[in-house]
Formats: sequence, C-alpha cells, structure tokens
Amino acid sequence: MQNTAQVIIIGGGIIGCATAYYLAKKAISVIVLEGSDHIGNGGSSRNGGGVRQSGRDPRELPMVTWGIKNLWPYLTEELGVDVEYTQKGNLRLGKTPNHLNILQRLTDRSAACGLDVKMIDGDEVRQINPYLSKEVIGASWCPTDGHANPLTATLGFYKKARELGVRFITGEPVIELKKVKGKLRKIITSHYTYEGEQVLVAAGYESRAITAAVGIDIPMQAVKMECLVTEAEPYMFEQMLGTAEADFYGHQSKHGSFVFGGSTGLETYNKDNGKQISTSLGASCTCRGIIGYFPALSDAKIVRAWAGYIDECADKIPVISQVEEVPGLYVACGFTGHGFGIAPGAAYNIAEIISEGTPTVDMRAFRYDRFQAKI
Amino acid sequence: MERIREHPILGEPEKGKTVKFTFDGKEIEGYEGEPIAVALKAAGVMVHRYTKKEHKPRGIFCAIGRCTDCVMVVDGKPNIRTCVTPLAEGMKVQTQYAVSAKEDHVS
Amino acid sequence: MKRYDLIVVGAGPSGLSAAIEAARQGLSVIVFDENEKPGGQLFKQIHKFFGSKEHKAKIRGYQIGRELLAEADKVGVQVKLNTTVIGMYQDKEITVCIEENVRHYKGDSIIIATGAAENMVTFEGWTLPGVIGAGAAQTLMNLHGVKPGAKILMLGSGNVGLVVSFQLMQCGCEVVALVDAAPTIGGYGVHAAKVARCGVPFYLSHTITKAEGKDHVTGVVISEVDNNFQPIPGTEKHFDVDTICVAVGLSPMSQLLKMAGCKMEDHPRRGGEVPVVDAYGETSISGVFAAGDVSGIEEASSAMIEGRMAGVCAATYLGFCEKEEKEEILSGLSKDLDSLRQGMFAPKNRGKNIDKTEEGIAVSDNLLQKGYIADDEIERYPGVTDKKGIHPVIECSQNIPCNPCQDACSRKCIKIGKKMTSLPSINDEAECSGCGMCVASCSGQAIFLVKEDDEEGYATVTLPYEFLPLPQKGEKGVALSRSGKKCCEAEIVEIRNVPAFDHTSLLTMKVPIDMVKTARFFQASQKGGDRYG
Amino acid sequence: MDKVNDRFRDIGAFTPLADDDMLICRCEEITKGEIRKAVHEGMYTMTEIRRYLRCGMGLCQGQTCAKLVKGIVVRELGVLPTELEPATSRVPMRPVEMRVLAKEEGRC
Repeated sequence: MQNTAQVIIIGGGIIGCATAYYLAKKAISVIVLEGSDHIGNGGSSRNGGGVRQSGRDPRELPMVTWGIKNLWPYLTEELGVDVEYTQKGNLRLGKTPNHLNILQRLTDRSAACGLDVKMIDGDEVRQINPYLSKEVIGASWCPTDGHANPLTATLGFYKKARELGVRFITGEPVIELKKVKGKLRKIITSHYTYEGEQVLVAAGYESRAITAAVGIDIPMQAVKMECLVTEAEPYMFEQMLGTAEADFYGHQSKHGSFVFGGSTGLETYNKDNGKQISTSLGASCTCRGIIGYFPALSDAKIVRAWAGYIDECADKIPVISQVEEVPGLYVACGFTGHGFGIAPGAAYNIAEIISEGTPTVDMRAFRYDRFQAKI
Repeated sequence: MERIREHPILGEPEKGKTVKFTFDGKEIEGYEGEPIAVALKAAGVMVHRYTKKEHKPRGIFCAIGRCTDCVMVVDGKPNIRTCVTPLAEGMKVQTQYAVSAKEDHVS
Repeated sequence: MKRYDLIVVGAGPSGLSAAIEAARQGLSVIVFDENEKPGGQLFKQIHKFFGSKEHKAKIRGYQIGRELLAEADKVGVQVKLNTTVIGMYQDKEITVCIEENVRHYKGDSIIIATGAAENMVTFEGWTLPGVIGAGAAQTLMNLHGVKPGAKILMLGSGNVGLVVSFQLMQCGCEVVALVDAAPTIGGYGVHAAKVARCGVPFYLSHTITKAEGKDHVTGVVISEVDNNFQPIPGTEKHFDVDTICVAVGLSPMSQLLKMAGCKMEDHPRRGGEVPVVDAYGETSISGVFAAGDVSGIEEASSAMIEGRMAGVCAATYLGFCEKEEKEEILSGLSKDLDSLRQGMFAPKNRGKNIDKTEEGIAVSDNLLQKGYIADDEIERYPGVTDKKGIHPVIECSQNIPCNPCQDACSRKCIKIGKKMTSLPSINDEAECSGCGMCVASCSGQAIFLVKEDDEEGYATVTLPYEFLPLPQKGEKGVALSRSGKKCCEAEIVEIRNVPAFDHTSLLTMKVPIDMVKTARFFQASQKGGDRYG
Repeated sequence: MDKVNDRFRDIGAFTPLADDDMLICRCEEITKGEIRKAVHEGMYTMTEIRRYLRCGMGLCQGQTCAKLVKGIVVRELGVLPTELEPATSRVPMRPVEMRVLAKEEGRC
C-alpha cells in the first residue's frame, strides 16, 4: 500500500475532507487518516447546520464572511452533492429586556466589523417568521446568514476529494507523530507508518493528544452537546434561528424536518461511555426551549436525538495555523462548536498555507501560540 | 374487509361501544378504542396516504406501530400512526399527502 | 428518581417470565410494554404450543399469556401497558413515554425483552397497500377481529408463514398459495401438513416477482427461481389476491441495548444484531440482561425459560438470591432449555440438510417440497400402523421436542420415551379406547383415529377440526387427502367437542374402506363448498 | 486493514441493474440504485450511507429497511455481513411529540 503523500491529514471531518479537496485541486497528493470507522463522525455530522456570521467573535468574521461570499453558494455544484445551502438570514431571538441587551451587544460588535446585522422588534420578527411566539419581543437579524446540511456537505467534500485521488483510510487512529532529522515526517498508527512532507492535524479535541507527541498543546476541552431532529413537516420557514441565551438553535431543512440543538447547562460536566451516548435530559430540555419560542411545533414529532463533542478552545475560536517550531506541522482544531459554517473557508485557507505559504484571508488571529496568562 | 363475527378458537371478539368518525369527510362507524387502522380496514379503506416524492399509495404494513407506513392526518395532525392510535368518537381522519391533508403538498 | 430493583422492558413471554422469577425472589419489579395488551406475541398465537408439560405444551399461546399475567399479578409484578420505553442511558436509567409525559426511572438491574421485528423482502409493488407482514395479519385477525384480506398469498414457509396461513383460514380468509424461494419448507412438517390438507398449494423454489394493482393489491405474480434465487422467465403464475402476506423471518429488536452501550455482534444464526451475552443473558454492562428473541430468534417456549434465567440472575446480582439457590434453579432451567433445543429444528441444525430422522428413517421429500407426506412415504413412520379396531395413526415424521400425545393417552398406546424428540410409536400391546385425547392434544394436528372395520366396506377417520361452521352430524361432503385433493364422498358420523379438547373439535367421518389411509380432512359440500365457514 | 476502511480499495465501477429503481427505504423513498451508487461514491459504512442518502432516517428510523440496505451495501462492497457494522441506534425508540418530550416527570 502507498503510505506516503505530500500531505497527511489527520482527521476525516469536514476540515480534513475539505482541506484534502482543496489540496487535491492543486494536484497535491494527500492521505487522510480518520480514527473512527466513519468519515465525518465527529462534530461535522452532529451539528445544527448553521452557516452564520452574526453572533461570532469578530476575529472569525473575515474568514466566515469570505467563505459565505466565495465558497458556500457554489458548493453544491462544485461537489456534485446537494449541500442544501440556504441563505435566508438568521434570527437570534429575545423574550426579555435582558435578552435584548445581550443581542444588542452582539449586534454592535458585529456591525462594528461591517456585518449587515441589526436589531428588530417583535412584530418585525413575526413578519419574517410568523410562527414565532408573541413572547418574542425582539431579535438580531442578519440577512446574509443561512444554513446547510452538515451531513451532505461533509460527505460531499469527501466524495469529491476521493474522486480527485485523495486516499482516505478510516479506523486508523494515530498513535504517534515522529520527527526525522528535525522535521515532522512519520505518522504512526496501529497498522502502519505513514510519511508526508506536511502534516495537518484536524482531529477535533483528539488533536490535543496527537500533537502532544511533538510537544505542542492547544488548550481545549471536550464538551458534550446534543441535537435532535423532527419528522418531515410542511414547509414553514427558511431562516436559521437562535436565542439570546442559547436555549436552542436550528432550522427547517430542505427535507422538511427541523434540526435543533440545545443546551441543558450541564454540557461541560456530561459524562460518556465512549459511545457519545445522549443524556436523559437533553432532548426534553431542548424541546421545552423550542416550544417556548415556537408553540406551533408542539406536535412535531422527534424521530432522533444524538450527542457529540465540541472541541472548545480556551478563547472560543479555533486554531488554524502553521506550527513553525515543528517544521511540517499544521493544526486546524478548536472550532468550539461553530466550525461548520466556517469550515470551507478555513479549509481553503489552510490548504493555501500548506501549499503556498500565504492564505487569501489573514489568519493571524488563529495562531497556535496566541494563548497567554491573564495577568 | 369483513370483521370476524365468530372465531373457532377465540369466540366472539370483545369490542367496546360503536363510535362515529369521519374519513375524508365520510362518516364511518368503528369500535371505541380499537386502532383507527382497524376501523378503516373494516370499512374497506386500503389507502392511508400518498408519499411525498413518488406520490405512491401506502396502507397498513406492520400493524404494530413500527413501520410508520399507515400514518394519516388525524384531527389535523399529520404522521399519526393509525395502527396504534385508539379510535374515539368524532375523530377526523384524513388521507395524508406527503406530510399534510392537502394534495398540493405532494411534490 | 423512581427506582426499582428490576425494570423489565417488554411484557412478552420472556419479559413476564423474568419478572415473575425475580419477584418471587423478592425484587420490586416493574414491566413496561408499549402495547395496549400484554403478552407480546403470545396473544396472537392461537395454536397449541409444542414441547412438554414443563414447557406448557398443548396450551394455546394466548392462554399461556393469560397464565403468565395472572402469575405476575400474584407475585406483585407491576405491568405498565401503553408505555413506550424511548431511551436507555448510562447508570441504568430509562425514559418512558406514559400518557402524555416522559418519566425517568432507574433500575438496579434491567432486563430487556423487546422481542423481534419482521424482516422484509422487496419485489415490484411491495409498497402497495395490501402487502403486509405476517405479524400484521396476526394482529389484525387475532387481536382486533378483522380479516386481513379475502384472498391471500403467503410468502414464507417457516413456522410463522405456516401457522399464520392456517390462522388466516381459521378466520375465514382464503389462502391461494404458499410460496417460498427456498427449495424446501422451513417450518415444522406438521404445520405444513395441516395447511396442505386444506387444499393450499405450496410453491417452493418460487418467489414473488410482482404485486399488481394501482392503489392496492389486486393480484400477484410468482415465478420459479434458479439456484441463485433468480426468477426464471417464462415460469410466471398469476393469482387474483387482495392481500400478500410476507413471513420471511425475524430480526432481534436490540436497539435499546445498543443505545445504552452494550457490546453488540452481528450474528446471522441469531437473526441479526444481538447483544453479546453470557449463558444466562447478562450483557457487557453488568446488571443489564437480555432475554428472548432480542438476544437471538427462537420459539416462545425457549424465550420463557431465558426470561426466568435472567430473572434469577438479576436476583442474585442484587443479593436477593444465594448463589447455591441460583445454581440449582439455573441448572434445572438449562436442562429445560436444552431439551427444547434438540431435534431437526434445533438452532444448531439451522441451515443443515437433514435427510434422516434420529431413528434412521428417510425424511419425506414430498413433505419438504409440497407440504404433505405422499401416500407411498407415510407407512415408514412408527406412528402409522394397521390394526384391528379403533387406533391412532400418528403422521409425525420429524424429530421435534414435543410429547403431549404420550401423556394424553391413558391407555399408554403412544410411546415416545425419554428422548422428547423421538417419533411417537404405537404400543401394540395397549388397546385404544377411542377417547380422542391424543387427537386434540397434538399441537401439530397430526393424529387421526382410524377404525377400519366400522361397517361393511366403510371405515371411519376421526380428525382434529378448528374451523367454523362445524359440520352437522349426518352432513355429507367430501374427504380431502393429505394433499388437499378430493378423494371420496364422506359423511360426518360424530362430532365431539369437550372442554378438555380446548376448542379442537373431533370430526368423525365415514369413508370407503380403501380411503382410510388417504382421507384426512373434511369439506362440506353444500353452499358452494364454503370450507372456511 | 479491513475492507471497509480502505476507501481506495477497488470495488469496480458502478454498473446499472434492472431493479435499481426498486424502493428500499419506504419512509424516505430511497432506491436500490441510489444506495448502490452511493457506495461507489465512497460511502462504505451504514452510517455514511444513512447520512448521505437519508435512508433509515425517516419516521420509522430504519426499522424496516436497515437489513435490506445492509444487504445491498454488503454485496456492492464484496464483504461479509459481519464485516459491516449496522448503523447506530438513537433515542427515541418511537417518534415522540415535542410537547410530550417536554413534559418530564420523576426527575428531582
């Protein structure tokens, strides 16, 4: 078996798949090693599908906006898989004056960076989405936000990259990275040793253990989050929704089902049995959150709920960076639960860093060595 | 389809009181508490819904609430598993087209 | 949170048995079942069960269900119906949908006894209304009292296909054919024989190629298949039917166990994805057990024993039962279970081609291919003898763990011996009283009483009959052979129906003496031969 | 390495079959041809097939089609049924209305 490639990517999530695709387009040979048995088995296929700018940390805005302008609208055609990208805006809802304060702060912060986002009142909210409860008194509204299908987007990048000759190997957890003569070169798994000129670690929270072998640590924690999906319902609305207090977020998919995520507040402390098992509280809590804003969905039936881990970075934005002190190493992880919408842009730009050294979008905010003590 | 009046092993089926309900506006009688699908079956109704993509008819398939093929619009709510939902007086049962009672929702 | 010593999911044969056994040991036990009625499949089973007294043989499934429920009630088991367990989580927590709420429960031990779901096959038109699972047919006719169809074709010759075909006829439906892609019948020969003698043709090595109809089934086309199970063009046969019943096996419904993180394996011989369990059903999560079909498809009789084993183990796990007592109970149950897992249809023999009985007698090819034993094959079996006066003829040709006939005869005419799977033989020394208990007790309806010297030129044949309407004494009709073909005129000379027969009527018909070895079923001649009543 | 994990393994080209339009997933109306094609597009596991095509993700959650889909994928990949893991089981076991899920009892 061919065990060497110009670039070895560790992690077959949307970042790994998309980076592989953008590198393959540049005729660079790539091997992708995925630890689990399935492509896109982490957050990539467990998230709520938001492709959103509003509410983001200003440091992320240039990248995500660039991706929304230049990549997302063309992905379905480019990949030959319907990624169900819909750009019909994002409503972040509020019911109390305190909510409105939170929303106002987020809006001001984004607007200051030039994003088209504004506060609207309850009636304006219901003009955009008539199904929302009368209790909603205001929202932030960003018309250029949207949503897509994380499953087909991730697998679409995989499919296309594979077509271009990228080698994907699943069930291949990385045990160790090894330098040869001062340069990162070998990737050791339980089956084989792979060799590459450049190595991108894009393995979510697991990246932390993997880069430890070469003395690099990204401060992250794994936080278990939960989502659910309803049966297909008649068409109701197209916006992406969220709330000031993050009770829930989600959208109606092209298929008609509603995909929602939510939080119980216990996420950081959730335990697991190694199977990413749902908690007994999550789905019920999310349903209460949804019904509070969306009484019309009370009778919608939940057909499936699931859990997954986010790789929460210390400062809540990702690390997408070359690691110069370990020649050959690149890292893209710590996306902190909002990595899906930004993924194509991030992958495109890290592929540029790997291949040419310079990205289209300034990525200095995502450097691996930015973390400092507070005093 | 006929109801079994007397069974060689089970004798006469135990049924509750009769109730009236409507199927697509037409009044039908059934027994209270029996699955809606059974009352429809006894009345000769075979088609419970038409599917979303192909507009194909579906009816009872597993009869125990697992396959979800027999879903209909019941009292205005779509996707009700009629094989496990008890019949009640005055229920409004409608053929389901895709996910609603309106034919134009079939794409 | 509400907590029980034991939570059982599924109130079928294994779940109820587990609950009873555990409650007897002193555990607080609650059983959840999503159905409106308890008993799982038992309440759809109206035939008499096989096995021995210990396995509740010759009792009908629904009666076993009632007995289990009464027993559960007596020992203080709470059975909650219309309650769907929707999830199983860490720390042995489950969530249950009750009425319009979700409730959380914890069990110090949990037994999952969720049973099995039906498999399906695809053919053109398989999504049409009128194509139903055999389980659906049972549910409609035996639980809800409505006929699944008027004219029905059955796909699948396993025990489910055979038993359900017979049940369909019992409730007044016409079964036009029984079809299976396999070259030989999968279920018990005796089940096939009772369907065949009613006149249902068997088409082995055939499959459905098309369900016809626009909005619902109006017909079906079957074709012969080659060795690779591919339809052979030109062999198509058409039947007018309104219903196609599919009985092509079961798969364990093991989702709850998988969801909770139990180690699973794909086990084709057990029917699909099953939890990895020890000999008594404990999964990879200690204190979580699986019992019945969920851990491997078998008969209800074995499910009940597995349930009891899991119940005892749960009791021991929680310190309610001493190790010695547990081992004593388990060794008894293991013996029972082992005795059920013998014979030609034992799990270990699945997929094997068996051409001789344990006694060394060649199996009937005709039985395997057509559903009945041919006239030239029948005399090889030890239950089929010639004798003066009234005597039983036992057309039992396969080694099945079943012996009620031996116990039924107070005169010791019938001998099976210690090995339950042995074919019954006739004890020449003993004299038959003609009481008919053996006829009514045979779960396979394979025993007939024959009196060859009844009157000059005539003989009588007494057969089990479970159809309506019952013929009248003196009624004339035709006798059908094992193959379901008319063989001669017949007259009913006696009808017996006593409580001990448990709804099996004994018809005695007078037939010409040369038909005594052929005539095995009665069909009334009037009203267009409405044999189904 | 097992056969399912090497996504570069040659499983031959996709060739149409006469019964490719046979419906397999009754809920989401996914055909045999779509499933076979997805395998050739690299979806080698039941989980990926589900996520890519939505088969087994409808109202019944694969209760009817899971085994049928698996049979098709196994044949297309040329592996043994035991080499292909069935898809994950998820809460809830039956479709449940949000208002029902929202009303919890018995948790203190």
